[in-house]
Amino acid sequence: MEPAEKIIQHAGGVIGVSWLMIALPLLGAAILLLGGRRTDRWGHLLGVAMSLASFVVAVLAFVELIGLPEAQRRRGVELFQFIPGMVDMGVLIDPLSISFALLITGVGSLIHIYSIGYMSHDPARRRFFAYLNLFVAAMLLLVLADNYVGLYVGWEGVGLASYLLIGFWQQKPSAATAAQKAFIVNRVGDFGLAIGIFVIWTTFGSVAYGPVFGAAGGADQGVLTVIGLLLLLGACGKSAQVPLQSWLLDAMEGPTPVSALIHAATMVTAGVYLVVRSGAIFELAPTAQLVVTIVGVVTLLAGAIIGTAKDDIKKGLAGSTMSQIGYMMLAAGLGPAGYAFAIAHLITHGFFKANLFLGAGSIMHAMNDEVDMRKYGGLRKFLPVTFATFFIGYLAIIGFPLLSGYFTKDGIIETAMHHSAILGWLAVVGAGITGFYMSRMVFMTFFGEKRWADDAHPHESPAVMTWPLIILSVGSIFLGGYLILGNTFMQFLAPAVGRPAELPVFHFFSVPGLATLALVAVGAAFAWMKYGRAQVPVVAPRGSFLTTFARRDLYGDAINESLFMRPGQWATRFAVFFDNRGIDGLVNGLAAMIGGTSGRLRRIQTGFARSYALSILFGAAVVAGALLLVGNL
Amino acid sequence: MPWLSTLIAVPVLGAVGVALLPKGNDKLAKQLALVVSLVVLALTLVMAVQFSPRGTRFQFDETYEWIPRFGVHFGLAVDGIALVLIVLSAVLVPIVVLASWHDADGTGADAPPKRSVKTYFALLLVLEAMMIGVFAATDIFLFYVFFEAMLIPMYFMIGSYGGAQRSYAAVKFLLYSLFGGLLMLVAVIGLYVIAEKNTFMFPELIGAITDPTTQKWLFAGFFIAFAVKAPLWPFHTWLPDAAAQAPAGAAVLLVGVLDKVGTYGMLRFCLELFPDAAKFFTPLVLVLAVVGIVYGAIVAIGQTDMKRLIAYTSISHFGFIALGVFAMSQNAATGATLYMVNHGFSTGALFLIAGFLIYRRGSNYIADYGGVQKVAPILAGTFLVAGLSGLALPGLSSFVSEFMVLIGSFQTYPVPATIATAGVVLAAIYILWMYKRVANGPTTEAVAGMKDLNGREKWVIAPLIALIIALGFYPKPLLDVINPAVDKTLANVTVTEFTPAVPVADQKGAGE
Amino acid sequence: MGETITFWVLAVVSVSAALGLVLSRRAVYCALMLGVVMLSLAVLYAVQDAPFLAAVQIVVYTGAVMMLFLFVLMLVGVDSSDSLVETIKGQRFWAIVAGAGFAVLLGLAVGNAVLSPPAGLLGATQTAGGNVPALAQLIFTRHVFAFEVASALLITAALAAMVLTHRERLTEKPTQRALARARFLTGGSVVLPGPGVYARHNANDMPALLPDGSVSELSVNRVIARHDVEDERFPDDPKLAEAIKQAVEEESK
Amino acid sequence: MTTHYLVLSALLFAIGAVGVLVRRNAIVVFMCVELMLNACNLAFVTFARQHGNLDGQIIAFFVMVVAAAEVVVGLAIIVTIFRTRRSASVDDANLLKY
Repeated sequence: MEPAEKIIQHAGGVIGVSWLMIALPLLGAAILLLGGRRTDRWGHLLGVAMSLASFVVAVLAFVELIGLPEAQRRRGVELFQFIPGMVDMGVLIDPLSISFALLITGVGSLIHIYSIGYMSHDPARRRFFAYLNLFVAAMLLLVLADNYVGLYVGWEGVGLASYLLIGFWQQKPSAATAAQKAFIVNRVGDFGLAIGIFVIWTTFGSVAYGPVFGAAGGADQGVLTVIGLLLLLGACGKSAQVPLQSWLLDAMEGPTPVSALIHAATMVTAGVYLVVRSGAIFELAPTAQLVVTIVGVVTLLAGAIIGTAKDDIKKGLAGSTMSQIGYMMLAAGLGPAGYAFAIAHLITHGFFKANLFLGAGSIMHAMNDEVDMRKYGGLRKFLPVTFATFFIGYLAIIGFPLLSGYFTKDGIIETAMHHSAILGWLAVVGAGITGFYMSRMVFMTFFGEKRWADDAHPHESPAVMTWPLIILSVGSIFLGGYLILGNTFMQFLAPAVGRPAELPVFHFFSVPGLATLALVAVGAAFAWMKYGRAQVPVVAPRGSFLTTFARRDLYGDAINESLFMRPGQWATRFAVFFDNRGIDGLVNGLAAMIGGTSGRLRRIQTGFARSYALSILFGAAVVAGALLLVGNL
Repeated sequence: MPWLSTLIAVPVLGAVGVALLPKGNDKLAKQLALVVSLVVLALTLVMAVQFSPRGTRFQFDETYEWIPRFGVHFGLAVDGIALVLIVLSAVLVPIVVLASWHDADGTGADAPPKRSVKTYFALLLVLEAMMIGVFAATDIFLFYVFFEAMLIPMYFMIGSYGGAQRSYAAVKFLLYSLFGGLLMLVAVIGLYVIAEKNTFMFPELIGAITDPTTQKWLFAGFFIAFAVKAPLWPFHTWLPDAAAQAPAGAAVLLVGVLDKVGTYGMLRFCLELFPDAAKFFTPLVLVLAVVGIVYGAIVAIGQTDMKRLIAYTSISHFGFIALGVFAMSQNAATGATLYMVNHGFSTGALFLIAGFLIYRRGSNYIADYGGVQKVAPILAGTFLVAGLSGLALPGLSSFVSEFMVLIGSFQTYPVPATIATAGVVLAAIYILWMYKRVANGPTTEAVAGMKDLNGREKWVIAPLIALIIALGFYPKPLLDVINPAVDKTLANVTVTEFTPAVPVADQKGAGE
Repeated sequence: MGETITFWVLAVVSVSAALGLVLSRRAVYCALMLGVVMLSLAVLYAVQDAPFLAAVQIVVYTGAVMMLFLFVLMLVGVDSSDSLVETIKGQRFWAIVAGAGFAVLLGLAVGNAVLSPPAGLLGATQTAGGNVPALAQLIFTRHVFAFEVASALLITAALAAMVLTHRERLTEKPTQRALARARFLTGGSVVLPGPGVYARHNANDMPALLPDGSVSELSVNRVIARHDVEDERFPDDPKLAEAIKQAVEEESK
Repeated sequence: MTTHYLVLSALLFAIGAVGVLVRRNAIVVFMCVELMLNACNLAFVTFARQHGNLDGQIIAFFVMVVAAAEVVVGLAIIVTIFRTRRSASVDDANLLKY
C-alpha cells in the first residue's frame, strides 16, 4: 500500500469556503424551522435552492480540486476551535470526501426537487424540507469534517434527521416507533464509534485524520484492531449491517423521498465511508478487516434473503439496500484494492437505488399510497415513465451487462474472489438472489394482470417527479462504466485512500463474472415463472418455513426482542421496584423505625411523678455507687 | 467595586422589597422580581466580562472579618469554575421568574390552594442570593452557611407551592440535605481544629491536612454531604420526590443549580483539600458514579411521571459529572464543569417545558398525553430540542461536556468510561420514548384543545434553546474560562500528565 | 454513756416512727408519726451540741410545719384514708430495692470513712460564749446575705401561698334570695337537712336508695356508721340498718 | 458514735425516699420529703460536731428555713389541685405525659 498523501492546508478559492456546503442547508433548515407558518408558501423552494447551492459549491470545489496536481489533492481548511486543546474543527476536501459531497448534494438536490411534487399535498411540507436540509448539512459535515469528532457530530446529526424524517408522519404510531427504533439502534452503533474515538484519542492524543493516520503505523496492532472493531460497530449501526440491521426495514415508515435519500443513497452508506476513511487503521489490523468482510458478506446475503420475501415494495427495496451495502462493506474490508470499488458501487448504488425508491414513490403516489406489491400488477401501461426508469434501475442493480451496477458489483466480486474464494462465491450467490427478488418486484408491479382496488386510479406523476427519475436513470446507465473502465475512479481516489500495488484490469468475460450473470439469469427466470407468468395471489400464501424466516427479517426483531428488549423491560421494572422499595424503602423504613422507636420510648413518660422520682433515686444510687467505687479504687 | 457582595445584596434587597409590597400587588411583585433578577444578570455579565481567565486564580476578592475569634471571614472570590456557575444561576433566575408567572397563583387544575404570590417571588430572589453566595464563598465556614441556608427558601417553595405530596417531598428533601450538611459541619470543624491555622479561608487550608487517615475522615464528611446534594447513587431518592412535587420553576433551580453545589463542592473542596484521600476513594466514587449513570437511566425509562423521569435523567447526568470530577484528568474535570452549566440549561428547559405541558393538561402522567405535536408544534419542538440536549446530541451543548467527560475519563479509567458510555444509549431510550408517548401518535381527546406556547413562554424557552445550540457549536468561551481554573485545581491533586501511547509528532505540522 | 442510751432509744423510736409514716394508711397518723420523728431528732440535735437547732426544730417543725400539715389535712378531708394497693407496676418493688440499695450504699460509705473521734463544738462556741451567740455571729456576719435571701424567700413563699390558694370570684356572690330561687326553680321544694345532722331521712348517715329500692353501699358515711354501730343506734328500717352494719364490717376488714 | 448518727440519718433518708415513691397521697409524700430533709439535717449536725465547726449547724438552719418555705408553697399547690380535681393523689396529676 502507498501511504495516502499529506493534508495540505488550503486558503482561498472555492475550497476555502467549502464550509458553505454545510452552512447553506443548515441556514435553510434554521430559517424554515424558526420562520414557522410564514415560510409555508416558499419554504420548499428555499429548501431546494439551498441544496442546489450546496451542489454548486461542491462542483466548483471539485473542479478546483482536480485542477491541482495529484499529490496535493488533500486540502484542509481550518474553521474554528471546537474543544480547545482537543478538537479543532476543520474541513477536509479530498477525492473521497468530494465524491461523497457530490453524491449527497447531487442526488440530494434531485430528491429535493422530486419531493416538491411528492409532498405537495402534505400540510407540513415546509417542515419536511427543513428536515431534508438539516440532513444534507449533517451528512456533509460527516463526510467533510477533518476529524473524528466532527464526523461524530455529523454522524449523530444524520441520525437526528433520519429520526425526524422517519417519524415525519408521527401521528402514525408505527412511524413514531420506527423513528425511535432507528435512533436507538443507531445509538448502539454510535456507542461503538464513540469508544473508538476515545481509544484513538488515548492512543494518539489527537482525533484529526491527518495526525492519527500519520502515526497509526507506530501503534500496537491489538489497539488498532480494537479501534477497527469499534468503528465497525458504529458503521454497522449507521449502515444497517448485521447485527444492527433491524431498524432499516422499519424506517420505510418515512416518506419515500426520505427512504431514497437517507435510507438508500447517502446516510446508510456512511458506514462504508467510515471504514474507507479509516483505511489507514484497518489496513494495519487484518483481523478487523476480516471482520468487516464477514459482516459485509453476511449482510449482503441476509438483506437479499429478506428482500425475496417482502410484499411491501419499499421493504423489498430496503432489504436490497442492506444487501448492496453489504457488498460495499465487503469491498471496504478488502483494503486499497476494494476501496475504489466500494465507493464506486456506493455512488452508482446511490443513483440506481434512489431511482428505484423514487420510482416506488411514484407508484405509491399513483396508487393511493398502497405499498403491497400483490395489489399492483400490470402498471407498465399506466406509468410509462416510471416503468422505464424503474426498469433501468432494475437492470442496473442486478448487474445487467454494461449498466452501472454491472461494472461496480463485478469489480467487488472479482476483488473478493481474488482475496478469498469463499467470500467471492458467497457474493456471487448474493448477486443471484438479487436477480430473483428484483425481478420478482418488477414482475409483480409492472407485469401480469391488474390486482389493485377499484378506487385506485393509477396515473403518471407530474414532471417535477419524473425528471429526477430520468436524470437518475441516466446516471444508472453510464456512471458505472465511466468510473470503472480504465480505473478512472481508482486513480482519482488514490490520493485519499492509496492505490493497490497492481491496478486491476476489468475483464468482461471472467469466470466469476459469467457465473454471476448466469445465476442472475436463473434468478430472474425463476421469478418470471413464479410471478410473471403465473397468477400472483392478492393475499400472501402461508409459504414454507424458509419464506416465513425471510418474511420475519430472519427473526432479527425476535432476537432483539428476546435478547435485549424483554430483559431490558424486566430490568427496568426491577430497577424501578428496587428504587421505590429498596433504596427509598430503606430510607423510609429507617424513618419509620426511628418514628416507631420514639413512639414506643414516649410511653416511658407515664406522667406519674412517682415513676420519675424512682428513676431519680436510681440515678442517685448509681452516682453514689460510682463515687464509692471511684473512692475505693 | 465589590462585585460579589453586590450580587448577593441586590437580590436580597429585592426580596425584601417584594415581600414588603402591600397585599394584592401580585403583578407588581412579579414585575419587581423580574427586574431585580435581570439587574443581577446584567451585573453578573458585566463582572464576567471583566474576569481575566489567565489572571490570578481567585478574582474579585473581598474578605471581611466576621468572627475573628475563630478566624471566620466573609470571604468572597471567584475562579473560572465558580464564575460560570454564578453566570448559570444568574441566567436561570430571570427565566424561572418569567416561567413561574402563574405557578403561585393556584390556577392550574391540581394546583394547591392559593398562597401568597409575592412570598414565592421573594423566596426565589433569596434563593438566588444564596446560590451566588455559595459559589462565591472562599471561606469554608461561609460556604457551609450558604450551603445550609439555601435549603430554607427551597423548602418553603416545595412545601408551600408544590404538588399534592409536597410536604412529604419537602421534608424528605430537608432531612436528606441536613443529614449531609451536618456531616459536613463536623468535617468543617474538624478541618479547622486539625489544621491549626486558625482560619477557615479555603486558599490557606489547601495542603493543611497531611495525615492520610485524617484526610480520609474529613473527605468522607465533605463527600457524603456533596453526594447527597448532587445527588449521587444511592443518596438520590429525595430528588425525584422533590423535583416532581416542586413547582416547575423551583425544580429548575433545584436540579439546575442547587444540586450543582454538590458536584462543585467535590471539585473544589474534596479534591483540593484532601488530594490523597480523593485518590484513595476514587475507585469507590467512580463505581457510584457509573452505577448512578446506568441505574438512573434505567429507572428513568420505567417512570410514568414526566417530572420524575426528568429527575432520574438528572441522576444519571450527575453520575457523569461525578465521573468527570473524579477521573483525575484535566479533560474530564473541564468537561464536568462544563457539564454542570450545560445540564442546568438543558434540564432547566426540559423541566420548564414539562411544566408548561402539565399546566395545560393538569397531569404529570405521561400516559395522559399523546399527539401533542399535532396541536402544539412549537411546544413539542422545543420539548424535543431540550430532550435531545438531555441525550447529548452533538450540536447541542450537553454533547461537548459529555464527550469531554467520557474521553477524559477514558484516558485514566477506560472501563468505567466505557460503561458510562452505554448510558448514552439508554439516554436515547428514555428521552425518545417519553417524547414519543407525549408528542407523537394520534392526538388524544384531552390534548386536542391544547394551546401552543404563548409569548411569555416563548421568551422563557428561547434564551435556553439559543444557549443550548450556541454552546453546542462554540463552547470555547466557557472552556477558556474553565480550563485554567481546572488546571489550578488539579495542580494540587498531582494528576499524572496524559501521554498518548503513540503521540502524534506535531498536531498541526502533520499537514504542513 | 448517757448519749449512747439516748441515741439508741431515739434511733429505735425514730426509725419505727418513720416506718410508721410510710406504712400507715391514714394521713393523720402519718402526720403524728412525722411529729414523733421530728421530736426525736430535736433531742438528738440537743445531744449533739446544737441546742439552738433543737429549739428551732421543735418550734418550726413540730410547731409550724406540722400544724400546717394537719390544717391542710383537715381541709382536704381527714376521712380519706389511702389505699395502699400499688397501681404502677413494679413501683413498690423497685422503690424498696432502690431505697434499700441507697441506704446500703450510704451505710457503706459511712462505714468506709475512717472517722476520728468527734472534735466537739466546745472550741467553736467557747469564744462567742455559747452555741446561740456563736451561731448568731456566723449568721449575721458571714452568712448575712444568705440569711437575707432566706427571709426574702419566706416572704415570697407566704405571698405565693396566698396567691395560689386565693380564688377569684368570677360571678357575683349569690344572695340568699337568689339561692332560694334557684332551689325552687329546679323543683326541689323540700329543704333538706344540712350534712352531719341526724334526721330521719336525707341525713348524712342514712344510706341512699338506688332506683330499684336496694341500698347503695357507697352512700354510707363510714365514720358516722362506725359510731352508729358502736353506739347501737340503728334506723328503724331493717334494710338500712343492715347496710350500715355491713359498711362497718367491710371497713374493719 | 458519729458513724451511728450518720447511719441513722441514711436510714431515715432511705425510708423517706421509699415513702415518696410508694405513697400516693400528696400530703403524705410531702411529709416523707420533710423526713428526708430532716435526715439530712441530722447528718449536718453530726458533721458539725465531728469537725468542731458550726457550719453544719448553719446549713441545717437554712435547710429548715427553705423547708418551711417549701412546705408553705407545696401545701398551697396541693390545696389548689385538690380544689380543682377533688383528689390529693399524685397519680391523678399525670397530664404531663407522652
